[in-house]
Amino acid sequence: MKVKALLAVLFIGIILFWTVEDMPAFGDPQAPATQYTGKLYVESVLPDIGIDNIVTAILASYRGFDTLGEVVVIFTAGISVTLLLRRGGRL
Amino acid sequence: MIDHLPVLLIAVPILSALLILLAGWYDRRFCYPISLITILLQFGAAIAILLEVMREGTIRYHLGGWAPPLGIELVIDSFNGFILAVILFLSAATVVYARRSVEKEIDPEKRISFYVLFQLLVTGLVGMTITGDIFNLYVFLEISSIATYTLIASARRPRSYVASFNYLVLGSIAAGFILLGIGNLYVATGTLNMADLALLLPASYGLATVHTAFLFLLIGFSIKVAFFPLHLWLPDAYTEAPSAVTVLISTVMAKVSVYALFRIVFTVFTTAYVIDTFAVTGFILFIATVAIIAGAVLAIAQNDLKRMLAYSSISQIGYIMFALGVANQLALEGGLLHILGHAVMKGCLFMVAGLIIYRMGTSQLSDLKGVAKTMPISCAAFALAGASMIGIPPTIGFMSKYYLVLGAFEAGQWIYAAVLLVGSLLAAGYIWRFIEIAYFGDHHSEDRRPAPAREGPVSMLVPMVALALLCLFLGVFVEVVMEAVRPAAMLLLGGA
Amino acid sequence: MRENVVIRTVSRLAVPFIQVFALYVIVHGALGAGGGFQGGVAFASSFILMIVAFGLASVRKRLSNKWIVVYSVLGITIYAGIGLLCLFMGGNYLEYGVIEAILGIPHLHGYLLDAVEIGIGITVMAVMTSILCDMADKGGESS
Amino acid sequence: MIEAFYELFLSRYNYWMAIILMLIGLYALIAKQNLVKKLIGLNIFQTAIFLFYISFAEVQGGTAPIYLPEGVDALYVNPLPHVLILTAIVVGVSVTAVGLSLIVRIYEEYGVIDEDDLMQVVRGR
Repeated sequence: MKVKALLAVLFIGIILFWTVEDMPAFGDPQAPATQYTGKLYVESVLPDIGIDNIVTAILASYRGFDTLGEVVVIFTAGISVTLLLRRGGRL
Repeated sequence: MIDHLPVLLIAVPILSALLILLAGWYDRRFCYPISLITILLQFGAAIAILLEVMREGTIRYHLGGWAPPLGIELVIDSFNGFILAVILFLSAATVVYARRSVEKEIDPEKRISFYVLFQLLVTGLVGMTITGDIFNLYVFLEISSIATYTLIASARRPRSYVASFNYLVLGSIAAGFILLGIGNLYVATGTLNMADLALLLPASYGLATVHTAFLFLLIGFSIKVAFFPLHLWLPDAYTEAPSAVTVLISTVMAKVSVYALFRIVFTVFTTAYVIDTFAVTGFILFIATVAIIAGAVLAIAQNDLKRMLAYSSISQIGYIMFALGVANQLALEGGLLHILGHAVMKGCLFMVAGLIIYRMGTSQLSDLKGVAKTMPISCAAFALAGASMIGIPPTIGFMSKYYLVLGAFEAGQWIYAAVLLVGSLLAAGYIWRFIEIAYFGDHHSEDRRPAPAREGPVSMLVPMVALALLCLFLGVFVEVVMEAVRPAAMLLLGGA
Repeated sequence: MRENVVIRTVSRLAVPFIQVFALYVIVHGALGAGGGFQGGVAFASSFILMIVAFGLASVRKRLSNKWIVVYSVLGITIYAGIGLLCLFMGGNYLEYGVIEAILGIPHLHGYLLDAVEIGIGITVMAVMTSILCDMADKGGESS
Repeated sequence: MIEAFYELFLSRYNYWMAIILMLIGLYALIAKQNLVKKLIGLNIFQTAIFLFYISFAEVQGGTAPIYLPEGVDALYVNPLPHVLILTAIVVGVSVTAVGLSLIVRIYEEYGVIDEDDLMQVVRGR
């Protein structure tokens, strides 16, 4: 088991190590992600929505559907734990 | 309101899940009708959307009015419109079937949570199907996964906890890999929208980041669809889950995971990428054939009906992945047809298994001798769906395999086409095993008489028989289905 | 569990402050670092402290299972309901700008974000508390 | 030589840290026998992925993505990964909660939380 686990981890590790050289350097302002959507969001939150916290603006407005899904995830988890652990009661 | 149908397909069921909880708190009997009505409404909406898509072309819905790449969009084209109709049809069939089965298997006070989770599972799967944003896909994947982990254990049998936990561990690894792949894609391109990714990715096809992203998404979704060497969670999960849940996850959830994999391989990355830049199709084809053979051989070796069908699922997933490996028009038509066909026939077979458990309390093959005498309709349905599984004409199973073989010929993969036929023979092996025991096994020769059984309740028989007949009708009137499948396969290959 | 005066006194003092801070975090989401999830979890953590210090029964007394269900449903309903409201006002789902344009109140968009964050906070608080209570509950005496 | 070393390791040390953590978590998840330790491994794995996301959001000299008062010229880090990870954290918490409750039930049913023992007990029944 230990050997198998080590092999699996090595396999994943090699794939991951292979990636690093093509990643943008830490804090690189020219990285595609920062240049494209990152910049776009920073520039458009204030005129579009007019609140200070960019993260909240994206969380609740631009990607509000993700957040709805996320609330549903935690609701699902709550119901799941209730189903699995609670004895008696109505649920 | 028709413009807003895509989002209502998700938002209304979420609210309805909440309503099930509140109404169930008031009176437990309200749960089932609400669930049934919601899923039927969803099915109706899916049909309306499919017709709209076939008439007007792709529907795009910008959530919050924000155009991508800033916002999230829902995209329904001919491919996922088809999948959407298939999964909601099967969900509707399952929910009709579920009522009596749940009454038997789930504790009364757990039924409210059960139906809430059932609803959330279907909603999550619908969300996975129609979203056009790759991170949104992950969120809905997690909604459906968490609901599944619990639903598998919802009968509260000791073994089901272990099966569920094993699935949770593997499923979380898969989800982690998918998240990692999404992260790599975002690093390489700076966007999360699938259409946008497809536009931006070719510029960075040479980067290791993109290759890694592809590998991680492939491995992650392969775990989710139980593609052969990564199938370890599947037999236990399918066997230990309550019957209704088995039907739902073996048909709907498996198909949606396959859909997501196809979507990522063919829409986000393109055929050009998987065939030329990072040639994995040959490898996938090889593994798929191994899956077909190994799954079928393992299925023959089982002594439990449900477990046998679970291994058969691994084999059948191999057929669908075979289409991915060949990746030409005919094979993809066959693969999509097999998504529909396998959902219908495996749904029917698991419904029979569930009905046998409902009446006999066991699914050990040795206890089922002569069951056809007491449950003739179920066994006839099993025989029909089993014939489709083997691929006897004119069933849907034959048509899909026919197209797969044609596709393999066109690609010049003669040997692999032969493997498909061997797979069919092996399928005949395990289907025949049950048929022989059910029809020709003599229960008088045993000292121990099986429990007196009779045919199941009507609400369980009707969806089962409907699915069995559908195996036949879809095969006979396959041209009607091809109307929807052909443009979908063309879309996957990058055509209009 | 043996009663410990120090733990009880400190908890009694700390719980209100934790809860006020959690509310602050929730409503402060639009202006600075904060938001529904963080605030909701902080609020639920005050209940953990109560479970540790006073036992499960004291939390059950303040927040019974019925109210947990009501709160967790309420939170998502606020969120999804605002989304549907936008739909009825003629926009897309979750298009808050439409409500702002129709009602003509400036900065309503930001306030709606706050409302959504409050919804998230309520659900997270209720669900987290529910998970904790279920895990802490050994005897099955829940109502 | 030193330049290549700098390019690969020092300027990208954040990825190395995330990857090493990821592998530790993955190893614990697969190899550990104790079910609770498996979940701890899962959490390490997930947290490493979160770290990976947050670290590629960084921009040299950037500040937190909350607008500074008008007139102050500022560079902000990429806000999107923060949003995504806020979502992913909640998902991680939910999975952990479900996993822990499954472990509780397994322990109540079989009295073991060790994987090998568990397999023996399950087969024995």
